[in-house]
Formats: sequence, structure tokens, C-alpha cells
Amino acid sequence: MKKSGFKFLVVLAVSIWLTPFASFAEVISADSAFQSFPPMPIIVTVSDMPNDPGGALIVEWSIPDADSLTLASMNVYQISRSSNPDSEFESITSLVAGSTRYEDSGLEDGKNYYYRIIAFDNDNRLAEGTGGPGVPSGQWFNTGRIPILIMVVLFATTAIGFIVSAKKGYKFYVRPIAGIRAVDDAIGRATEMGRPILYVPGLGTASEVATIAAFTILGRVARKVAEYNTRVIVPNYDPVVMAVCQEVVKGAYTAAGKPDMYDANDVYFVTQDQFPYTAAVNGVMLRQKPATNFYMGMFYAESLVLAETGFISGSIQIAGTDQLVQIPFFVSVCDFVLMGEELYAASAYLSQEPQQLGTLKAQDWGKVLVVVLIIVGMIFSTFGWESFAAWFDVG
Amino acid sequence: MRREIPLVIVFLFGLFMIVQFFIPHRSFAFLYQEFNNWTIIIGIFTMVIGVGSLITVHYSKIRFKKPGWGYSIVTIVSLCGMSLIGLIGGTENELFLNLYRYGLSPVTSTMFSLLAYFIASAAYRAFRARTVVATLLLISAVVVMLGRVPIGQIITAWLPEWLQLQNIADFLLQTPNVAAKRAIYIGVGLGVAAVSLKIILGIERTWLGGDGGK
Amino acid sequence: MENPGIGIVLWYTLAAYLTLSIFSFLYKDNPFYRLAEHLIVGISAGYWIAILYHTSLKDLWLQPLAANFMALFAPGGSPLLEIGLIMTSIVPGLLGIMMFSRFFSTISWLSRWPIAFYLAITAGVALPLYLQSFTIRQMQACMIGLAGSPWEIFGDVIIIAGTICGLAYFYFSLEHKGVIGGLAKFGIWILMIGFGSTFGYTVMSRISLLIGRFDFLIEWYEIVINYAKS
Amino acid sequence: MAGNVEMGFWDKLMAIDRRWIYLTIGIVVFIPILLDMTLPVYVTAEVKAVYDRIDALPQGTVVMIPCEYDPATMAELRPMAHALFRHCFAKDLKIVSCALQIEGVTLVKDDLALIAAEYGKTYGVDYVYFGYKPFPAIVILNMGENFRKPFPRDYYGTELDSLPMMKGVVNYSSCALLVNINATSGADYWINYANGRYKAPLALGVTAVSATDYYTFLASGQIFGLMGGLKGAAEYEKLINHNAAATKAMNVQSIAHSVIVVFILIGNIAYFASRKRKKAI
Repeated sequence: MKKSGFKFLVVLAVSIWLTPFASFAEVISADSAFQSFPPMPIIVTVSDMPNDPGGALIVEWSIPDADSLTLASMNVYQISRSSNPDSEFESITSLVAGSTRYEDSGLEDGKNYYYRIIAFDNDNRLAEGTGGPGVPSGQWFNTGRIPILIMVVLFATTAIGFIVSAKKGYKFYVRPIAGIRAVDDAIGRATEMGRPILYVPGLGTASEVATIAAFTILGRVARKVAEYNTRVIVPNYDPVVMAVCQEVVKGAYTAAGKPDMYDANDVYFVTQDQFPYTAAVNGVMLRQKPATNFYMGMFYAESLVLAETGFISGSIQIAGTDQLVQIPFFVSVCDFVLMGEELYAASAYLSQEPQQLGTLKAQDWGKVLVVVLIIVGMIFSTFGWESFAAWFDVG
Repeated sequence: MRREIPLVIVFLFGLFMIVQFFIPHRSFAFLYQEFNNWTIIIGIFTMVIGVGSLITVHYSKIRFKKPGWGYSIVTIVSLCGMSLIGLIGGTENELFLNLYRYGLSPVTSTMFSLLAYFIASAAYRAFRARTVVATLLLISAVVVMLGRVPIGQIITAWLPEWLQLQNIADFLLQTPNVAAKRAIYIGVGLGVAAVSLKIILGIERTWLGGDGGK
Repeated sequence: MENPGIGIVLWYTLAAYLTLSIFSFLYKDNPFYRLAEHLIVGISAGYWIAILYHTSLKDLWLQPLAANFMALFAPGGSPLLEIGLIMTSIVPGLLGIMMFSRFFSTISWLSRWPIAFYLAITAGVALPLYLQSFTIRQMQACMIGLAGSPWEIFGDVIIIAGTICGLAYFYFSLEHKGVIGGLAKFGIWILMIGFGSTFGYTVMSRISLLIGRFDFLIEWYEIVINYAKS
Repeated sequence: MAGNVEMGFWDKLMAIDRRWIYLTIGIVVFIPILLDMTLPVYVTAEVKAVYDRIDALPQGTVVMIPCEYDPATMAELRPMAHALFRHCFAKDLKIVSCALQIEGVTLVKDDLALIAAEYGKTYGVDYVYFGYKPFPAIVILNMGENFRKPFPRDYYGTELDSLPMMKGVVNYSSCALLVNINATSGADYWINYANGRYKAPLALGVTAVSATDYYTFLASGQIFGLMGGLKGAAEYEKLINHNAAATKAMNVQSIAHSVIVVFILIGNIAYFASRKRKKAI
């Protein structure tokens, strides 16, 4: 054994000298000529990667003859690939001890691929095997997402059902939410004080649904503002959000019959940078002294900076966000907070249109379903039937 | 036409994006990627409008000599200066990088660090045991605040282990905190689905202006 | 510390000046803060213009557009595919340009097309994704078997009960009375304990940010002193 | 009369000018930075796990410490990186590092060079720094195949193969373990790809805020250790017996947290005292 170790070192030195850029895997295969016993067979299976766009295969292997001690000594698995089992295999990677699976990607759909796995301990080729062919292909339906599909269809049909029945004149009861009722009062207060209203649509881009919810609340606020002859200031972080906010405010003024009151300079862009934006909004609060500040949409660390500055300038503050980490700060400093889902419900509430309230009903039924499933899943899991819970483990 | 076409666009593309979620095939993945890129490209074009708006606001302040118009000059000059340096000299040139390192970056981190002060004054003002709810907020905040630093361990080291502050803090973070998070997230998922559905179906159309498109 | 050049000293001094200007806001609004605020809004907007131009606009639009044009005039390839590819560059450009219609009041309604497209993508992506990663995943995480030590079971029960009661708090179609009122009350307790712990937890990283700024000021002081000495 | 004066005091205290609070916070954070003092630090199991695992490695073993922090987050994570580098160099281990967050590239380079100089270590022999490449997920995946795939050259433009230390160092399997220090959500990529796909033993160092999110991975065994924010770094400093920035900052934290708690207590005492008075009247 010592001798073979010495030989290994000589070969290693020579091969390093011959191929200065030789990779680790190649060094080992040069040594494999010095093994003293035939390698054990590795059973290699190659299958198409399920639910993928294509171009990927899964290679799995096992070594049935190896005992746990031998398995433990195999510390490198060298994986090579070929499109023809009889021709040269190209080495693609080497994996650490204990690996039994490799996902190969970047392949061509519809072609055959064969894989060879060789297991080494430090200097011996202990086992090897070839498997295949595998043919990569892309799928037209992701079976892993069936639970989501069911959920989407259920939700959409329930919602549409409620919307239709609302159109037919069915009235829904929705309980009052403090933060939403405060919106109207806050606008009234601004009118009395003769001071403007500040509406911060958050740091989200228009590709966040929280921002879309902020648009609809802004629509309501702007409409009231127009009716009361006050002014609403909307500094923006994202230019697309600004464009939509301008559209919303302009529309609201037009709808209130006061299109001349709309001033494009009140709905403006600041900068797409978190804290410079915050600094500018702080400036607005301190100098224009708005009577009411609205923070609706996505907020990050700046939430508390804004809310404290607003407090210092003596404004009433109403916040709404689904950002979990920021809710506590808004709760501590603002007068009213729309937490999480309430932000999304607010637009339906404020419009009081029966169709909008219909989707609220669907949300509530969704919650009932979730609670039932949680209880059932918990009971099943407690009695050992874990596959029910696992079915919802969707990727 | 002015309202119908946008509503058709919203319906068709919204539906497509829902459908593609369930179809992993390469062709759909390609379109998904493309459409996402399109939104970014639209965003970049809109940036021109955004910057135009920023300049207009400050220009009108300067023109009508509104209070503080001098500061507006600073904004316009620094905006033009920084963008020209970056556009002409590239983003790797030393002056551009230094303005970032020694101009933008310290302001960002200092604004961020103001939170240390604000968090203290907010805690002083808001954490009063007025109601049960406020008391719970207050107690859990204090326990976690002390439990996360050595002092919390020092002052409760004499107690049995499960009563020591750091362990209570861990319990709060890993149990009620997780429950609160889950309740909010489950609701948010449903709320987002509802708003998205309303947008796609054209029920929610505040964004079209004119009070919901009427 | 090695001897700093005058350039570094000046840059550091600018950074320190801006740092102190922002801190001065804690006392009250003042010209220093106001100047820093206006300066930084300009610098930051300018910074993002340059970054967006060099990264996104070039990489996502200009270069593919140019490449697709070249491919169209190069021999070989399927013309249909090439026209399709070039459309993938032209259409978003057109949508982007439509945004400019806002400058002209008679055709400003055209800008609703790109906005509609943008919101459609947002809504379409979010609907299944949020149901998956927020609703279903969190629900699945609650489907835990009650096993282990009494203490562990207690924790799991609190999590499950807390989640259910939290949801009861967000239930809109019933008044908070009777059973649902009780559940909602426990729900809001759990929410508040959660919020309190998040608040307490966040304090730590906020304090360390302040330490970072003080460290910077000390560093600046040392650099200036070293320069003055040399 | 006395009662009136007292009531006035409590009411005043409740409505104390916020600037006094700011001033106090400023002082209690600034003064301890200047002073040299030590409070005891308790070492948690998840940090000890990282230490033990590294401490048990034989001389010359290669470990990988990819760092992702930037000027905004360095206050929290830099001390952690320093402590880890110190431990590895003191044990004569070899370090491979990279930075997958662009704002942190030069920062990490400087930090690595600084600690290496402390221990008289040579670049290319004792440590190698790859630098930055965009799209962390893809880079992490590709490094699982071969470090040379995303990084044919190191940060300084030298070919990896011409660095003596990189001989035979192919991918994660050539490293005894990985410790990712990460201020972003990019730590998920390391868990999913480096550990999930390539089975590399992984530990994480994250900011205090995100540490709670990663305890689940610790429980599931996907990561073998976890260090959260300055507290994690202070524990590590204690383990390697080299008190530095984190220990100092932890003292500041301890004092600042206590002061905030005292504020809350005073606020509540004032609140109850003034309420009692009002009831009596």
C-alpha cells in the first residue's frame, strides 16, 4: 500500500508537470491504472427532469455491492457524459462523498445522453457504471403545481360567483375597519386646517400588488380632496408609479368636476433611491406641514423615519402595508394602520361597490378553507399520514 | 377605444401570465422572460418622464422664486452633473465612483442610522401599558430587546434556564412571532389574488383615471 | 496609518460634512439638512440615470435590437423567426415611447396601453405566485403533527392556534362578536406579541448602523489629524 | 399644592422633548465606542458548531468563505468575517473567497488582505480571492462544477491555475466546508445550490434581522452553523480569544438596549403616576 502511494505521488508529479492545467478529476483518473481489484458495478439511471422547460436530465445511482464502510471511503464521484455509449465520455463534474444524484442541464432536447459514474477513494477507482440513454424534453404542464391550479380555479370561480350575484343586487355585510373609516375624517381635518395631504405610495414599483392597492386608495383620497378643495401631494419613487398616480389623481379631479384644480407638479418623481427619497419626503413634511400623511404600499426600513418625522410635524398618520417587518413601526407611531390583508380590502371598502365587496367574500371563504385544511392536515400528520401535508408542498 | 383597448390588454396578458405559471415549456418560459424584460424597458423609458417631472418641479420653483428656490438650483445642477459624468464617462470612472462613495453612500447610511434615534423615541412614546394589546406589544419588545444582548443573560443568569431572558426571547421569536407571520401571509396571499383578479377582470380600473373609468 | 493624499482628505471631509448635515436634522430642519437633501436627490437621480442607461437599456434593449437587426440582414436563417425576434425588441420600445404621449394632452390616453401591459404582467404573475408562496406554503407549514416533548407540542399548538385566530381577526364578513370575536381577540394578542418581538429584534441592527456612522466620523477625524500632522 | 407640582412633573416627563432622548442615545452609543470595557458573552450552540468544525480541520485544508456585504451592512458583518479569517489563518488553513454583491467587492478584498497581513499570509499561497460576477445563483451553481467556470481569473486578473494554492482545488468538494457571510437574501442560493445540489457542508453568517429566518435551515440540517449579526460575531471573537469590533459593539448594544428599556419604564411609570393623580382629582 505504501508503494502504491509512492507510485501515485510520482504519477501525480509527472502528470501535473505534463499538464499544468490538469483538473482534479484528471489527476485521479491518471492514477486509476494502479488499482488492484476490479471496480464494483454502479447502477446508473438517467431520467428526464420533470416539470421543466427542457434541456435537463436527472442522473441517479446506487452501488448495491458496497457495504457502508466502502461507501464511506468513496469520497469523489466523477461524472462524465456522452451522446454515444461506445465513444469517449467527457468529464463534466466531480461530486463529494455521499452523492447519489446529479442534475445535468444545458442539454439539447430530443437527443440521447449516456452517463458514466466512477467512484474513487483517495487513490483507487472503487466502482463504476454507465447508464442511459436519457432524452431531455420540456413539459407542457407542471404536475407539481396542481394544488395551486385548484386553488386559483376555486378562488376565481367563487369570486366571480359573488361578483355576479352582487350585480344581481345581492347585498353583502362587511364589518367596519377603523383605519378605513379614518380616511374620510382625516381628509375633512385637512380641509378645516387648510393644509395639504401627503400621500406616499411607497417604495414598490408598479410590479407589486401592494402598490396597485395604493393606487385605488389614492383614487378615493384624491376624489375626496377634490370635493373638499384641498390639495394632495404625491412624491414618487418609481416613474411608472408616478405616471399611474398622475392618471389617478387627474381622473379623480375630473370626476369631481374640477379638472382645473389638478396640478401635475403635485404628483412628481423624486429619485429611485431609498434614503435620498426618504430625505426628500421628510423635507415635504417639515416644510409643507401636511395635515394628514398616508403611507400606502411597500415600505422598508424608511417606514419609521417617515412616520417619526410625520409625528414631529404634527400630522395625523394612516399607514397600510403588507411588509411584516415594518408593520410594528407603523403600529407604534401612526394613528391608524391597515395591516397586511386590510390594505387589499381597503379599496373594496372605500368604493362600497357591491362587485368589489364580492371579492372580499371570496377572500373570507378562502380563509375558511385554509383553516379547515390546516386542522385536517394537522390531525392527519399527528396520526402519521404525512402525505396529505406533503401534497401541498408545491414548488 | 380609449378604455376598451387597455382593458383588453390587461385581460389577455394577465390571463397569459396566469396560464404560463402552470406551463414549464421552453416557449412559455421564453415569453415570460421577454414580457418581464418589456416591463423593465417601459420603466426605463418612463424614467425620462420621471426626470422630466423632477426638473419641472424644481424649475418652476426657480422661475417663480418660490421659497427655497436656491436649493432647487442645487438639485438641478447635481442631477445634470452626475448623470453627464455617468453617461459620458461610464459608471467605472473615478469621479463618478467617488461621488457615489463619498456623496451618496454616507447620506444613505446616515439616513438609515437615524433609525437608532427614532426607534428609541418611538418606543418611549408608544410603549405605554394603556390596554392589554399595548401591554403585550410592550412586554414582548422589551423581552426580545434585552434577550438579544449579553446584559439580558447577565441579569437573569440566576433563574432556571427556561426562564432566562434569551430563552424567552427565542420562544417569542419562534412561536407567537411565527404564528403572527403566518396569519398575515395567508391573508396577504388571498388579498393579492383578489386585487389581481379585479385588475384582470377590469372591475378595478382606478388606474384608467376618471374615477374608475366611468 | 499611512499618509493620505489631499484628495482622500477632501472626499472624506465631504462625506463627514454630509453625515453631520443629516444628523443636524435631529435637532430641527435647517439649511444644512436642506442643502444635503437637495444635493443628494440630484446626485442619486443622476446616478440611477447613468446606471440604468449603461446596464438595463443597453443590455436589455439597444444591444438585442442591434443584434436582431444585423441578423435580419445577414444571409441564412429563417426570416420569420428573425422578424419575430426583432419584434421582441421593437414592441417594448414602442410601448415605452407611448409613455411620452403624456406630454401631449390630445393623445395622452395612449400612455394607458403600456400601463395596462405593466399592470397585466404584475397581476398575472402575482395571482398564482402569491397563492403559492404566501397562502399555500404557510398553510402547509401549519400542517404539523403534534409529537415530541410536551414543551414542543405546546409550541406547535400555539403556532397553529395563533395562525387560525389571526385569520379570524382578518375575517371581514362577520362582526367581531361571540366565538369569532373571542378568536379574533386572541388573534390580535398573538399579532401584537409578534410585532413586539419584531420591533425588539430590529433595535439591534439599527443601533449597529449608528455605531457604523460614529466609527466613520472617528476615522475621518484620524485622517484629517494625520494629514495635518504630516 | 405639592400634588400639583408632582403631577406637572410626571406630565412633563411623559411629553419630554424627543431631543433629550436623541441626545441620550447619541451619548450612550458614542462614549462606549471610545472606552475599553468588556461584558461577558455567552456562546450559543449554533456559533460553537462553526468554531468546532473549523477548529478540527488539519493544517493546510482549504475552506471557502464567500462574503456578501456592502457599506450599508458592513457594520454588522465585517467583524464576523474578520473573526473567521483570523481563526482560519491562525490554524494555517487556506481560504478561498469571493463577493457576489457588487458594492462589497473592494471591501471584502481589503478585509481579507488586512487580516492576512496580520498573520503574515501570502496571496495565492494561503488565500485566493475571486472577486465579483453578477447573477449569484448562476455563479454558485457554476462554482459547484468548477471554480474556473465563473472565475477563470481571480480578482487581480491572474489565472486561477497559475496560483499555487489552486492546484487540485476544483469546486466545493475540494473545500472542507463553506461559511457564507451574507447580508442579502442571496444566502438562500447557497443553501439551495451549494448545499442542496452539491452537498457542500455550509454554515451561514447573516444580519441579526434575517437570522430568525434561517433557524429552520439549522433545524433541518441544511446548514451546520449560524451566526446572527454582531452577537454571533462577538461569540466567535470570544471563542478565538480575540476581542475586537464585535465585542465592543456588543457592549454598546447592551448599554443602548438597556437605556431604551429604561426609557420605556420611565414612560410607563410617568403614565401610571399621572393617571393615578387624575383619578384622585
